[in-house]
Amino acid sequence: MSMPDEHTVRAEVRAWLAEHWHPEQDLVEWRGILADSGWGMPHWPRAWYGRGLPVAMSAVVDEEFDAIEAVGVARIGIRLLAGATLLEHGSEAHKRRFLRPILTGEDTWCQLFSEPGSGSDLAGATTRAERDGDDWRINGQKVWTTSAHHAEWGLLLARTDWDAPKHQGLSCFVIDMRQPGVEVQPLKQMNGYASFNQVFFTDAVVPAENRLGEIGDGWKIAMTTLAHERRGADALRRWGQAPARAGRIYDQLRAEIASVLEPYKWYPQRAGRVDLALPRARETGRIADPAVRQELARLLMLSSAAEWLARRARAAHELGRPQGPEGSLGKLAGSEVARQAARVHTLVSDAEALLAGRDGPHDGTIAEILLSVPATSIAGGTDEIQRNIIAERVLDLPREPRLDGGPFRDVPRNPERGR
Amino acid sequence: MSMPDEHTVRAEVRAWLAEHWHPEQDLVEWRGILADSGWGMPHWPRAWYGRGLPVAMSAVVDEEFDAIEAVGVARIGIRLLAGATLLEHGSEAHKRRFLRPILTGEDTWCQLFSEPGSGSDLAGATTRAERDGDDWRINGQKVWTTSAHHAEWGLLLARTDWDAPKHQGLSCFVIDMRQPGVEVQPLKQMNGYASFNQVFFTDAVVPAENRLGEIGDGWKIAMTTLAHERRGADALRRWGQAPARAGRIYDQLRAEIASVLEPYKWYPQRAGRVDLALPRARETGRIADPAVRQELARLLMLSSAAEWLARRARAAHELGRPQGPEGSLGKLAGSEVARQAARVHTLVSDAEALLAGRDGPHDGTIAEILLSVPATSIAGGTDEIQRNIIAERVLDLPREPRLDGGPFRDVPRNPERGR
Amino acid sequence: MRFSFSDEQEQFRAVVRRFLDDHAPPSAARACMASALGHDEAVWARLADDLGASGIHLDEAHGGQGFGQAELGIIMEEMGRALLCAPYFGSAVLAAGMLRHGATVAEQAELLPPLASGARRAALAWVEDAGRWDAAGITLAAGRDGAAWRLDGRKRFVVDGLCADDLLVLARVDGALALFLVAGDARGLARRALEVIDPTRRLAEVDFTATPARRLGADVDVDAGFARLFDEALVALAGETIGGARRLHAEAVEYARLRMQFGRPIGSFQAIKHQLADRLLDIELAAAAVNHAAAALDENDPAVSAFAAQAKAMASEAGMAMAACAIQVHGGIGFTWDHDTHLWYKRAKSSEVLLGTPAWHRERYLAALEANA
Amino acid sequence: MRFSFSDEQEQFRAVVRRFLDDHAPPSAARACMASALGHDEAVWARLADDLGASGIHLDEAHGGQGFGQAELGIIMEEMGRALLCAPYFGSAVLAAGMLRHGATVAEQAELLPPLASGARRAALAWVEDAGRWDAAGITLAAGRDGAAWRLDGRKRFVVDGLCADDLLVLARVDGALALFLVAGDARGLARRALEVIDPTRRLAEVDFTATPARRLGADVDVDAGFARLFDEALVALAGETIGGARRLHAEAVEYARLRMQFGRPIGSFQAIKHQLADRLLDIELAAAAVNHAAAALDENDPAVSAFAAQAKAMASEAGMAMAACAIQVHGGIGFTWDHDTHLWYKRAKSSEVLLGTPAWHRERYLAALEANA
Repeated sequence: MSMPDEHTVRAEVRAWLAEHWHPEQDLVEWRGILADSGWGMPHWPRAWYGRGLPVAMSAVVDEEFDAIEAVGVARIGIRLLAGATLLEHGSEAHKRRFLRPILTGEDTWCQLFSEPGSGSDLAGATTRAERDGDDWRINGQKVWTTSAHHAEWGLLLARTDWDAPKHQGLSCFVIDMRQPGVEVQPLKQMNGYASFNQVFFTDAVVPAENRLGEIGDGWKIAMTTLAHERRGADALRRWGQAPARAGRIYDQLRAEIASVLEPYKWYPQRAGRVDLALPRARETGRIADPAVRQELARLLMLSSAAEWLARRARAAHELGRPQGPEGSLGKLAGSEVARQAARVHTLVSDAEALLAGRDGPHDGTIAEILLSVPATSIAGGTDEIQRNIIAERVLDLPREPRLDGGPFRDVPRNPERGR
Repeated sequence: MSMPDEHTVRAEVRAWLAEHWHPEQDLVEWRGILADSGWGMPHWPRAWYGRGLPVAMSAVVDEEFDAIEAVGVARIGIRLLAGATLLEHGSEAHKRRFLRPILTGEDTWCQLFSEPGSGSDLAGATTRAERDGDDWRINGQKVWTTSAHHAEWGLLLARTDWDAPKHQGLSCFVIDMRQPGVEVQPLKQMNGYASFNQVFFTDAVVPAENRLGEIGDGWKIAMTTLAHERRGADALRRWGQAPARAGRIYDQLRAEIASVLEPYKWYPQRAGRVDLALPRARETGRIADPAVRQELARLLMLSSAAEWLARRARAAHELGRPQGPEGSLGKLAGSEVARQAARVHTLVSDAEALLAGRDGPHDGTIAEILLSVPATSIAGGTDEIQRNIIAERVLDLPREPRLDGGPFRDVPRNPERGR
Repeated sequence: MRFSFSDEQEQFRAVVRRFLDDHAPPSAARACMASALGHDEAVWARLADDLGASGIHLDEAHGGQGFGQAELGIIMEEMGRALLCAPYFGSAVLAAGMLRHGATVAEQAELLPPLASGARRAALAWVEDAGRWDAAGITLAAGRDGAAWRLDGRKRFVVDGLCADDLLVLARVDGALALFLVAGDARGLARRALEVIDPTRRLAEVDFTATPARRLGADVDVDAGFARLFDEALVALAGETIGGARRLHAEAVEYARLRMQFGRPIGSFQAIKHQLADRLLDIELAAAAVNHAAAALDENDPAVSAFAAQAKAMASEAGMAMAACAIQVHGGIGFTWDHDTHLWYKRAKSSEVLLGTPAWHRERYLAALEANA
Repeated sequence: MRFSFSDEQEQFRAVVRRFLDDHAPPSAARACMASALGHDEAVWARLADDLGASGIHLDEAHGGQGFGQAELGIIMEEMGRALLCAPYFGSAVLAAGMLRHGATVAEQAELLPPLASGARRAALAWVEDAGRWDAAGITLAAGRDGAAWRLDGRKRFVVDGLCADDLLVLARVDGALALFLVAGDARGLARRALEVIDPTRRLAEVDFTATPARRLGADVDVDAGFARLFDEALVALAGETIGGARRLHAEAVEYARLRMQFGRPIGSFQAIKHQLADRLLDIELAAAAVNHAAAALDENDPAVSAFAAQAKAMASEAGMAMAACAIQVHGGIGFTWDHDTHLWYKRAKSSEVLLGTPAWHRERYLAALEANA
């Protein structure tokens, strides 16, 4: 099958939009039409709500949507990570059942991978899935789960074989979050926000048909999800805003975005709000202090260079070249930027850095920065793990001796927690 | 045996000095008298050139020597490390043969521990000592050997058993450096100085009686030497200067000190010459630059705090308390001070930092600092090794998994070098 | 110059630590954070009764114990370790210290005993809207009503200012610093709690509107007195910071020993053990600077202002680095509200800024060195 | 704005690298260091003949290749990687660049071709005794002998100034910058080699005593021209530094893979692997800044001075950090004369200072940002 050229694709999508798009229709209804047409996820296969186009062509389609501010399928939050995972590893039945409500935004999903005992060491999960007739019984605890409190479905990583080596004893399941054996509790952060949840499983049930892939495939499947997650920041930036236009569908979209983004509202503070540094240094007059200027210059240099490095990675990707070290370095650069931003905000705010809330500088935003930045070097993989990845996968330095081989049952690990 | 009190000791040494000391005698002759009297090393046992006094009482004796500027036994350089090691691990015959000429300064010694293949991992030495009738045949290469080119004797760590575990297959020897199988080559540093030597052994001979301790005791014995070495910096500061007085013995002492200290003459530059920082910042006018002031203040704070930390360690030691973490931290602090000093000297010298020799600032001293400081965090144990020691021995954090157990023959190691 | 603590001082430290372990566990700090007052009056009372803490450094004639900055430093360090919530720094260190150096002998005899006994609490108000910590930031000019004095204006960042029975206020009279006493219930006095980043240390904003004030220390050089008090406060706060940093360090080490990842305790990874070694070095260097500055205060060393600035700068940086490291070593859990690490993190952050940032003190340090050379 | 190199640029890089691998191994650098001239004339000639290196960025009309700062950056990076000893930076970048921006069209047509072909070499003398790198440091006032110009005074830190056939000199005429050409054999010209920390890059001190000089660019804004040249030189030098840093990084990684201690390659210890990861990040960030600044030069971005300062500051810091790390990873052997690491260390150190320290450029960067905002 030969690939259509950009011109043809543009013409087709434009014609289709001209026929179907209008801003007064219902969001879910429109997305249903969109999903069925394949224009919502044009790089997905034709059989599953796509048109089998190359990824690069998706950008072309997006441009046409943007040009008339047409609303796309639901693309932010965990749900699309689940969608991509199901597309790759799900059965026919899974895809039929789950993909469409993901794209229409009807179903909310959450990701149930991390555990209190396995943070950096995700494969050390000890939540257990045990056979119970045709079902699986789930017992254990997950943590750092965004949106678990309003999710219909969860993508669950659980241990099915304690005698297999660590990475081989895990399986992946789709779990119904609205059942008695699943309890969701918000987890409050030191900055006062409760963006995440803890999820407790007590004899929760997963029917046999909701296992994803083969038994023991859990690690491989989770890696697919995480690979998509790493690109998630781009999606958030790209799709995290609704056009400032009137229309029923825009109102619905704004409500959806507000709900999905709620847990992320302190993320800009976590990243250090570099944008505020120079304006505030001017406002406060601290820009006249040469010591402040040195630190401010360091921050702005570091942050712009990190942005250029990321763009270089994207440019290389778009040219179809293998991704260089830039991708793996971005996370580490982000930690450095956030730390330096906190330093600068402290210097610039001076005594005012003691204050928070309405008394605090920039209506409390500076205080939020100072209390959020420490999460940057932990969330999504600690700095230490990033350095290991860079050293081992980019620089090809020898791995450390592993002490967690053999049957997982015998691997030294943290005590499992009771409720 | 009851310990004499300070008053008694003072009176005794004063009387003895009054009788024997005069500055026109020959240095070696005087030290012979001194060694035989026991007043040269008062805390050594009476049987071996000492008086069996407690260490604290040595300070009292030193004060009496200082008061009249009487010359002591030879205490700087490697020789006294060898002396202390022989005193602890040598046989009667060794002590009789070697100790006295060490104290009189007649014999010069060097330490033959480090190898090109075993830097941080001293116990990985592969210089081999093999039985040859009643003798031992030595083959291999040592490095970082101070004063090897004019040493009479060397304290050698060599492998005698390749089937024993790493630390247990080593033995210690006293080797005659003036023999055909020993070749000494100077090792030039990046700063232009050649303070160290490489020593090559090709079927060099050690007679059976010159083995120190038992076969396999080498590591334990080397540790004794290194423990004394760690206190060596104090000795250098204390005994590295002769009184500026006339007298035959002072002339001889000055010559000896100059010879022993020759390899160490760039050590102050290696440590960063903190003393020059503030004066030069004033001279150059760079002290007016607030960014320079910040870095200068950091340096002076760090360096004075490191000095107070070291004094605290000494004060605790003198009070007989167990040494706190201060001792182990000093080396790491020294690296930090040296690095920051290099930063400050660069900032203060600005364009002049490009210049060396007669064109260079402070007659080339600044250039020497900039080219010597990198050695600080390596020589005498790298920063990385220091952090391991602090973490494991001071903080009691768990050790890393060891991969060098079992017969040394099978331990992965660097290829041995030919000539 | 002394370089280590005496046995008596170490015993005193053990007594203070035992008291605080018993009376000020982290759960108590959380309760105080959530309370209106911000501290526990019962613990405050016992602090005075059992330990004589508030008067440790005050003259015996004024109901104090007659010790020096070293012993005050031990108390501050232990309070920082325990994260005690109490108006100790505001009342015993800042206000009582200002009376010692800025009031007449008679006024001290009158006003210090109730502070030494903890029966009353005072707070020192000197910083204004510009947020400058040194004397140059004090611009409020005291006004006169005949023989009486009155104050008009605003003071901010008043440590423990809301629960204080009396306020000591620094203002200007004919350009020079002057010290005033304002009763907590004086007319024209309005106090309000500032929203703070560190809920374990309360700060107030105080407005004066024709507020009657009693002038103290008429024949005293209040400028010099404030300079001395400021050095003492820097060293005391630095000591508190060291105490918190040592606690966080010990807890991070303990966690690193127990927490397993990849089949090993995380403390067996160099990435963790080397950070902890580096942080120990920071802390020990800063502690050496704090001890040195305390000794310099006790011995009236002329270079004391340089040493005090050094102590504050080094302790603040070591404290913040340790707080960040503690969260990092604990991983995600260290960033949660229910885990105690953030309580010390917030204190470290507020102590970094309170009385001036490390950068400002580096500048002051160098200026003091130059002035002294 | 472009964010990655084109395939053609990557091919060009490969050609340059192959040439330098063949003609400028470290042993050649050592030979040049020890030689009187400081470089190898045969390599210099082939650099021009085989690669057209000296004219890469010059107009085709002047015998150049008509490429931009990006391609010049590739050459500089590869020269930094190889540690080529040659008067390239002094002649092709500084002197030829100054002619491009400070001479008239006719003068360029006369003077640039022999520089583009490498047949002649020029050097740019602008820094004076104060060691200031920017125009503010240029105080030497040109004198007049009737219609003729003469120079009296001293210039220092003249890069490749001893082997130059001609000197370009920046001086002041009526307060404004003016450009002068001085023949290498002019009377009253005295040149001497400065003793330098980095023997792979020669610097000269030049004394003028009533030295006849030809004024160039009479109708050109030399102040603006020098500003532009300075930005170009910063970016070129930063590129060179990146090249050296990348080489040292690759060698340290290789050594860490092979060197065994404690039964393991040292590269398997986090203490080593994490430093190497951090240094890679520094280098990649700095390289991104250098590429961005080169593109900004090629596109005449108005903010180019900020970007050039950023490139220099970041590359200098990344370069020094990498040089120190390279020695550290190699351990004692890395500090020896016979090991090559110190050659790059010295270059990194001299490049940190040449054209201004990172701290100075941070200040310039912020000033440029403010001016541009």
